[in-house]
Amino acid sequence: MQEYRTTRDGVRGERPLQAWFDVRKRNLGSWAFAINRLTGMGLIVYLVLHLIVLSTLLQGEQGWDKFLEIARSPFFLAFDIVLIFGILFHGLNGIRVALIGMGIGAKNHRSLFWVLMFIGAVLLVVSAWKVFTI
Amino acid sequence: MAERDVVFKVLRYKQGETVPHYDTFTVKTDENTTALVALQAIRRDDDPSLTLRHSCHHGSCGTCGMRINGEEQLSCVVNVQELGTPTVVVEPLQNAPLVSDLVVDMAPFFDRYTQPEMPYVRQSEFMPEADVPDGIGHYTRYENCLECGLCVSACPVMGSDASYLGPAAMAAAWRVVAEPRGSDPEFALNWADNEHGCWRCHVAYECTEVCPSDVNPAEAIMSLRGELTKRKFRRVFGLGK
Amino acid sequence: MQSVLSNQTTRKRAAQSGAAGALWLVQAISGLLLVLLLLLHMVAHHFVVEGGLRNFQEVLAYVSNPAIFFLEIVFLIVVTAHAMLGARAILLDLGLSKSASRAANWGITLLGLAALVYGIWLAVAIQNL
Amino acid sequence: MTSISILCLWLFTGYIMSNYHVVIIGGGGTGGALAHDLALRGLRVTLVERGEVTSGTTGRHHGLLHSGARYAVKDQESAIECIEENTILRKIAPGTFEENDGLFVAITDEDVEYSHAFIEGCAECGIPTQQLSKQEALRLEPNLTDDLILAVRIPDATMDAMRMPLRFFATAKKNGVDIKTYTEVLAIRKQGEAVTGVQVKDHTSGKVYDIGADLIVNAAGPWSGKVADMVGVEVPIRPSPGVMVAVRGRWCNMVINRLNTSSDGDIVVPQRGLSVIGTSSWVVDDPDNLGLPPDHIQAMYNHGTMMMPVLKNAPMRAAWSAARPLIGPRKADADTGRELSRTFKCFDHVDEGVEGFVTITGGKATTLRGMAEAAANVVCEKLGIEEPCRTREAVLLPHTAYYA
Repeated sequence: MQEYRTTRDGVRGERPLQAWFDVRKRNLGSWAFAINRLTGMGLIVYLVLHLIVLSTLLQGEQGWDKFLEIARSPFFLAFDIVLIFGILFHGLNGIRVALIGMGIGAKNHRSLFWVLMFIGAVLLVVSAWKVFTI
Repeated sequence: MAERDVVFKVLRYKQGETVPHYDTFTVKTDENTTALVALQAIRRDDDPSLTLRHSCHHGSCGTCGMRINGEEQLSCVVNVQELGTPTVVVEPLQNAPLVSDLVVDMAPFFDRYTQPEMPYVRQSEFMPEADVPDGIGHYTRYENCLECGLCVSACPVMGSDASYLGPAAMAAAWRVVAEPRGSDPEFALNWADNEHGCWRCHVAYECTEVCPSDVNPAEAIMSLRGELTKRKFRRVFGLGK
Repeated sequence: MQSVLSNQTTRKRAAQSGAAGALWLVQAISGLLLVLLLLLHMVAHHFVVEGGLRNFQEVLAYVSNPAIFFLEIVFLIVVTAHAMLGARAILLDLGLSKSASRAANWGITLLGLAALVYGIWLAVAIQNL
Repeated sequence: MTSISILCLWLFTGYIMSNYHVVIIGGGGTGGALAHDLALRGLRVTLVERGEVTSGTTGRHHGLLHSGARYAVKDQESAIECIEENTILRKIAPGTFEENDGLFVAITDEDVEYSHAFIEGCAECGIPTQQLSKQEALRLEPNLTDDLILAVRIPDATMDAMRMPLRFFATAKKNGVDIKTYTEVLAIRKQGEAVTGVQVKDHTSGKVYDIGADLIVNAAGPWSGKVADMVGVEVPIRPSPGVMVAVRGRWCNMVINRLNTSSDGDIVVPQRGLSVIGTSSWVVDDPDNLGLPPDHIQAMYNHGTMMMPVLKNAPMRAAWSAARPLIGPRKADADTGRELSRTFKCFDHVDEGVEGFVTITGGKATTLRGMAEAAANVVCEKLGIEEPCRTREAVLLPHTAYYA
């Protein structure tokens, strides 16, 4: 169902926020955009957390080791996989967006997407294996 | 003939109301009934106050665009029985002011679309092996764009930015760059080169997905980006013009 | 056919023409750089290290390498620029008013600078531990 | 003193004149062109249309700018109208047509026989022709059948059925015509014998209100019989639908016509990436309920394929019906409507005891401007206005100006 809001132009059907993530009846490009935006927002949050966490180094060896302990817990490692997924998707889809924005492969954006996602899937599996075995 | 009753759930709205509602109608369909013909039957037999736009009935004029089961389509080429749903939900296009029922105000669309000035008869690229009759410079044909607004309705950016130029207008701008025919390609490029122009696109390709006429606005927007980026590189590195 | 929208705005837009494209280009190029830098960052910090993370002493030793220090600073600058441009794109997509989007631009710039200052201070402080 | 009263009289009549208000019922090509014509003659015009403009017959034809050749043998009045208007429209609506010309193709001996009368008829009507051999025609249109014997080139063109008339609406709007779409006429108001206005319903708001008028023009095409019923006069209109089929693929650049008497499936018009095959013909009572006989769709394919075999396997994009407003006795015995003239007529219903009510109907898209001129002449004569028609020269605004 459509959503309506009253603007100075009168009533109109539009979903300024939902439109980013509402992928019902939508196609590959919208999924890519929605996930790209989600992972982007996630990565910003992670970046802030990362910078804060590094400040524990200033508290000397003890503070850092406490963090290392948490970071090596299985829960945290699972979180690492989510993070790596986010990085891979955002990065590889970003390559696609940058390329077609420069006029390269604009016709074949779908195949480009799937090739990059295949690379991403392989890298994700390899990194997951790395994360849990290292 | 396979006759079948199909329920239509149609969005209704009249000037002065604040919230639209839905009415349901049952329509007899056969295997040739299009969504548009069904809606015209509703207007004829059930409710003469139902408003909708239509003209050519074969996907050439672009007036009968609407959201059918949540997808932007030209209702005149949507076969009702092939939709396969027992209820067909019909809604007006998004990202445009609602006039009444299935009619939206196309003025904001055309306000963008007329710029840059765009000839709509172009050189025909079909049958290159054919001779052109004496006295005729070259074969011509109409531009693909039907000005139907489906792309604008499907675009996820349109609702976020009231000033966004939108896919149809930028596709037209790219046509001017690709084949100027007396219009000014520099103007077209500059026109699209801003925050509300080709740089705003998020590459969801929905415009291209819903386009009923192979215009491929997404590629056009990316081509504008590409051309502008190329020029930027040339300017920075002092290559060529 | 000169319509109102385009005539008024084209001239205005011509003045800021290029800015939006330049920002997009920065976003794209920083993104591509990040793919490389992040690869280096991940491999250097985690994958070549026993246990995936350096202990306190190892971190200090690692960062004291001037090349590494330089690389990390570059990484910080690029990632901050990319993140802030991304955040800006999201904010603009909220359909902000003119004044609100100007405020958002300033906010984003300040936030980015703050992150840079903090990051560089942190890196220098760690090196001096 | 005398001079002052003359001045007053002059001012008064001037005031009255500029305020003659004409209401046009029907937002098709004829209504749009008439609104444009009357606006240029300085009248105040309101046009009411129950749907979107061009939503009836106007937008729905195959998009042919007739050279008139189709009628050059049997209906020379229409043929001459067509070639005249063809020339004028190219001039006042530049950039609107695919000016690719048309071919009449002969594929049987009977067609060849007909070609003599055809070329002669065209000459009589002032339609330029150029006879082409099979080889010459195939070089222009490689998809024509190999059965082709000869072809005749004539100045047909392709129009966009909606956007060409939209230019009239755009220009009329710019010149002050009040175009009220989604506004349906419920009743026509009369005082004694004279019509005084219309009662309308605005379907966008549900409001019902009156519009006063000095004169009402019924330009409702196939619906003009229904409109005339509201004031109790008879308009001899025959809604005569035809089926058209649009197939995917642009299989020709020129308009391809069968070189014979008018019959089903005798034309292929290229439209963007589509080719439109037309047209069948029958007669109905209700222009809102045309139906779409499946056998007519198949007939279009069959006949189109005779001229261009490639159409046989071209996938269908759409099939639809549109009702011609042909002039002929209403509700007569059903026939095909083929024998009815394609010319137009303007009726002043004063003889039937109704003053201030004029009907313009018949005709075809190509002659919309000419129909408007004829109707505007009648309107001006009735109102005592002496303004010449200016629509032969006035260049029209682009179609996009209608909405923007």
